[in-house]
Amino acid sequence: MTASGLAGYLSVAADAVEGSAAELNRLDGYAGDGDLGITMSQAAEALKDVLAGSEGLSVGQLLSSCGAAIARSAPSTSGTLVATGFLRAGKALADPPVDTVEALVRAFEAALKGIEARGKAAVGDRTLVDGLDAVTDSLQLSLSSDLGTAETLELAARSAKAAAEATAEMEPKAGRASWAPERAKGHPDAGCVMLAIAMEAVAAHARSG
Amino acid sequence: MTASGLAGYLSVAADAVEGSAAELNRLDGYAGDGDLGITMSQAAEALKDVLAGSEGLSVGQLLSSCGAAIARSAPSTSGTLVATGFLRAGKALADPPVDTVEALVRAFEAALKGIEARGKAAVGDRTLVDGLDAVTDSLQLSLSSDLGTAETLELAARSAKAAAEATAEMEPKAGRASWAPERAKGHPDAGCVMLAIAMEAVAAHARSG
Amino acid sequence: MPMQKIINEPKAFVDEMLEGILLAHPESLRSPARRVLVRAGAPSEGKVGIVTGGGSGHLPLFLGYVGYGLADGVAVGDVFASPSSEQILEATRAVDGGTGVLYLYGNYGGDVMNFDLAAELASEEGIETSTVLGTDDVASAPAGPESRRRGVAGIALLYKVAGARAEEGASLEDVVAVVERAASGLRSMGVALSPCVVPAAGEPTFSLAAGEMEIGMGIHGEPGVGRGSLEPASEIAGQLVGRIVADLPFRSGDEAAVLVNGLGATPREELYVLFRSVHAALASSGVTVRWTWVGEYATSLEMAGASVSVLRLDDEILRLLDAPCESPFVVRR
Amino acid sequence: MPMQKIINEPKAFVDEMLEGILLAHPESLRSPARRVLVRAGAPSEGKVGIVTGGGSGHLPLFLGYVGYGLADGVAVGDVFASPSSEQILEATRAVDGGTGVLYLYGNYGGDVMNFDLAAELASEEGIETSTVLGTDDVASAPAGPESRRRGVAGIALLYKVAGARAEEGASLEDVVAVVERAASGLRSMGVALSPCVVPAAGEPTFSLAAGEMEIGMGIHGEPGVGRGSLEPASEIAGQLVGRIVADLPFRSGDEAAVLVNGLGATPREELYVLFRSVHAALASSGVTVRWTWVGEYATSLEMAGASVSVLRLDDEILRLLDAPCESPFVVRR
Ligand SMILES: Nc1ncnc2c1ncn2[C@@H]1O[C@H](COP(=O)(O)OP(=O)(O)O)[C@@H](O)[C@H]1O
Ligand SMILES: Nc1ncnc2c1ncn2[C@@H]1O[C@H](COP(=O)(O)OP(=O)(O)O)[C@@H](O)[C@H]1O
Ligand SMILES: [Mg+2]
Ligand SMILES: [Mg+2]
Ligand SMILES: [Mg+2]
Ligand SMILES: [Mg+2]
Repeated sequence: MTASGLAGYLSVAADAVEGSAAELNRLDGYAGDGDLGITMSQAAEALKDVLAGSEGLSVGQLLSSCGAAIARSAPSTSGTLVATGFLRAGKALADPPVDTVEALVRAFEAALKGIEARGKAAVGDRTLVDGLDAVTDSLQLSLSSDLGTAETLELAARSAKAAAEATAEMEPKAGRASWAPERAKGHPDAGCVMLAIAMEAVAAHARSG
Repeated sequence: MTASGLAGYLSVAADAVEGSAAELNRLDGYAGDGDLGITMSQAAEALKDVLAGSEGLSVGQLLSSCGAAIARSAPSTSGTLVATGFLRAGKALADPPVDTVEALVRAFEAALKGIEARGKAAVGDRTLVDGLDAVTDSLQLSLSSDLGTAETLELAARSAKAAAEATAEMEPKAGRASWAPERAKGHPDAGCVMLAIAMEAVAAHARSG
Repeated sequence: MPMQKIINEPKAFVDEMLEGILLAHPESLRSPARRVLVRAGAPSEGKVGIVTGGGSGHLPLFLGYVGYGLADGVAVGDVFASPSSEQILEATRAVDGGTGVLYLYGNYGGDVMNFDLAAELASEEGIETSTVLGTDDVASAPAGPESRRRGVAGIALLYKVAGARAEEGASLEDVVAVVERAASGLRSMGVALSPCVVPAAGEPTFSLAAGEMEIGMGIHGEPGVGRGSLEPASEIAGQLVGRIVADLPFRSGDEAAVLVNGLGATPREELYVLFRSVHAALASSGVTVRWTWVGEYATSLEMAGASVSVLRLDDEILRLLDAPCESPFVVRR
Repeated sequence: MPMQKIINEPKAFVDEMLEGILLAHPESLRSPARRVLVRAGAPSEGKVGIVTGGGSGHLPLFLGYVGYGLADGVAVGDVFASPSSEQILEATRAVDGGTGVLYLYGNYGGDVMNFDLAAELASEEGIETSTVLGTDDVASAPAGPESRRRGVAGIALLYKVAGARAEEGASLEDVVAVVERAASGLRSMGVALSPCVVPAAGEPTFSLAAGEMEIGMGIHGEPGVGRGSLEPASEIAGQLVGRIVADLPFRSGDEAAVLVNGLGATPREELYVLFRSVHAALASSGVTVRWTWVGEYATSLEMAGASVSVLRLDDEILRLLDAPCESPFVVRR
């Protein structure tokens, strides 16, 4: 995986998330404060600013720069967690593996661990952690099955989508939504939907070449 | 004129004004603050409270008591001016004339003078003074023509109505309406309409019995 | 249409509010008569008393300015309605310290008549009174010697000046002199972005479409000088300051106190955004801001909007503005 | 739909507000870094520093509590959004007087994460920090030792307690002890009567029909415990006080400080009508009100509604509440 290849993936993910801002606000509004789309658009903008000036950075440096920029520009719950994920992924890839799928696994494992530590939510609490956990599992499976990048991302995107859908029936136990658990019922967790949207864009990018 | 006869007239006037509260608010709203109906309803309630406990009072005392009660309960522009009118009328009839039309003339002359002094508005400024001036003129004419009470009040009511209508084309030079003279254009002065409504009720009362 | 208000019976609104205020501030205020409040320690022997009054619905106007370095007593009217001469007389009696009483209030027909009547009655009781009216709203009428202009938020600055001078032990004549000078160098103008609902009326005082504003509207919803589409804060500041500066006129080199006042529903954040532009607009006219209040000093229930007041300073007026004051609503150390 | 707001570009809202605040209060506040404010004289050598922070749109929260006898520094987030750990760290550095820093803020996910991160970074720089969270909103979650409850207006009382104790020269440990005791005896609950509009969003945070109210709503429009038809003030007071008293629980004989807080658009008059009923409801539970604030202490832009906070008193807490404090927004002598 090259830094410029990574930048391409990040860029399509950022665009997709920004393009879904209204939908993310709406989902966050059921039991939260309806600003996830706003926050994630700020994160996406910050990320794209970093990409624009990323020449010469290594994969690890690029991820860390994205994390730092997001932490500064989008410091709400999801922004801080996403920033944490990028920072941890950057550290995990300081020494970059040649194999892209292996890189993905290391990055997501590190991000998941960092986000769990910072947010103190566990799998099953109906948060971003549920989506990330599913994606990480799927990536690990692809690695052990020796799949290529495109198939790996395709499967990861599908797990992210399934994980997001599954949250609709879960009771929120962390974050704002935990203050009004009944109102969350029947609607998927906004953070997980955001992850699924980003993963789908990334998979489509891999598909298209 | 007896005190109980006077009480009957005041009572129908108060009812009529209260019944027109919405209309008076509306008219006061064009260039004023839209509260004339509220204020005058408070005045009407205060007046009816006085009437309910008015046994044994003379005509002059009854008028003065009404003035004092209105001053306490409805102390806005129109309330204070109406109260002043009652107080002056009460003083003017401290020594009550036997003839009703003469009593009316004396009462209205005194009220007009008091209201002019208190409000510092002149005839032509598009205020209550225009209506009162027209009524007083009409009463004086009726007295000099030896008309009976019912005809006198009928004519006075008509002059009040005509005077109110005439204010629609006048430029306001006193009170709130003077702050937005263009907005008053085409609408009669609310205070004059109120006087016309009261006079019409009084005339109808005289007619019916 | 139900009103979005935390009230009980609309008719009980003013009295229940006063009960709440007396419960919350017993060390500061007492009520010598119905709908009359005075400083707990009134009268102050030898100090000029200051009595104000007007309609309810404008908190902290008028009763919020009863306190140290401000006014001594207030007659509290119904919502947006004058108090009676009887109430004013009661307040006058309760604050008279033997050296006369200043009547300081806004120029509204009902208030003027009732204060004038009270002044006549007080004089019969041997209490000397003088009157200064707030007539700061440039939007309400053309300038003129016998001003027909209504008083709006600027009166807050007049309380500050009058109260501080009275606290210094000045005579009634001297207090009147400085307040009249302040009043003559004071101009205000506002903009309304939404109406309010008087509890007893139950309906909005006027209507304004989303995206519209009314420049120059009075604090009871009296029409202003024009309705237009809602402008950015910098435009609004430019228009308000432009009219204020041209009216007095303020001249390059003048120093000024500025009050940016919220009408009720406009967040404090917006008032500071507006103040930023007011400061810039005054600077571009060569006027230096030396003293500032930003907040809710004269409201119209839950009306959205703001007003700007500018007061020309001299050394004495600035000294009096800088003096401490303290009421349950307004504190400056 | 256009917003009825006095603003320029929605994106510039927070920065223009801060510019206005710094222009208006240069003797009181300075900005050591972007969107960070501290007391003009910070750091105070030897005094425990107090840093707070949170989203904008809640004035006087959070920055309005930076002043004598209150907090020392604040990290200012976007509207209704957390500040970054970087801002918090800047504030921490600027107020550290060598004896440690208290982080005192409301329990919201983003804020907690960013303050925790800042604490880690500060500790690497040798600055000791301790954290106390406002978790006063009884409507947000069941009571529990590791509280998930969000912090609302009650934090104003915690600033007062913490700031006064720090001003007395207490150690970080001692400041934390009394603030934790205060926080554990503090309960709040509110009612919303209208939504607000976040400038960058341009749309109401939720919808509420005329004649409806939402009991227990959070200060960003987070859903409450129930929606119903708008009740009279005495009913609302009864419901809020009932839940608060039962939750702690307050017992007959307890003494309390009470904060009746307006959310933005609700007139001060209504807050006093509500206070009157709150006072009566507490009295009927045997709780005596010894200390009171009524006004806007934590708002949600132009949201209509109010909250009630009740703090159980002991001698030390009452002494600290009675101590003087002074910021550009909150003054008590
Ligand atoms: N403690 C947590 N750990 C992990 N993810 C969380 C946590 N709390 C909330 N989230 C995620 O963050 C999303 C909301 O993000 P955001 O809208 O930025 O939060 P807020 O507005 O409450 O600060 C939720 O949908 C959820 O996926
Ligand atoms: N100076 C004045 N002299 C006589 N009548 C006046 C004067 N000013 C106003 N009015 C009358 O009072 C009416 C308004 O009364 P009201 O609504 O009580 O006044 P406000 O609400 O301005 O106190 C006007 O329609 C006019 O007839
Ligand atoms: Mg959110
Ligand atoms: Mg009127
Ligand atoms: Mg009126
Ligand atoms: Mg948020």
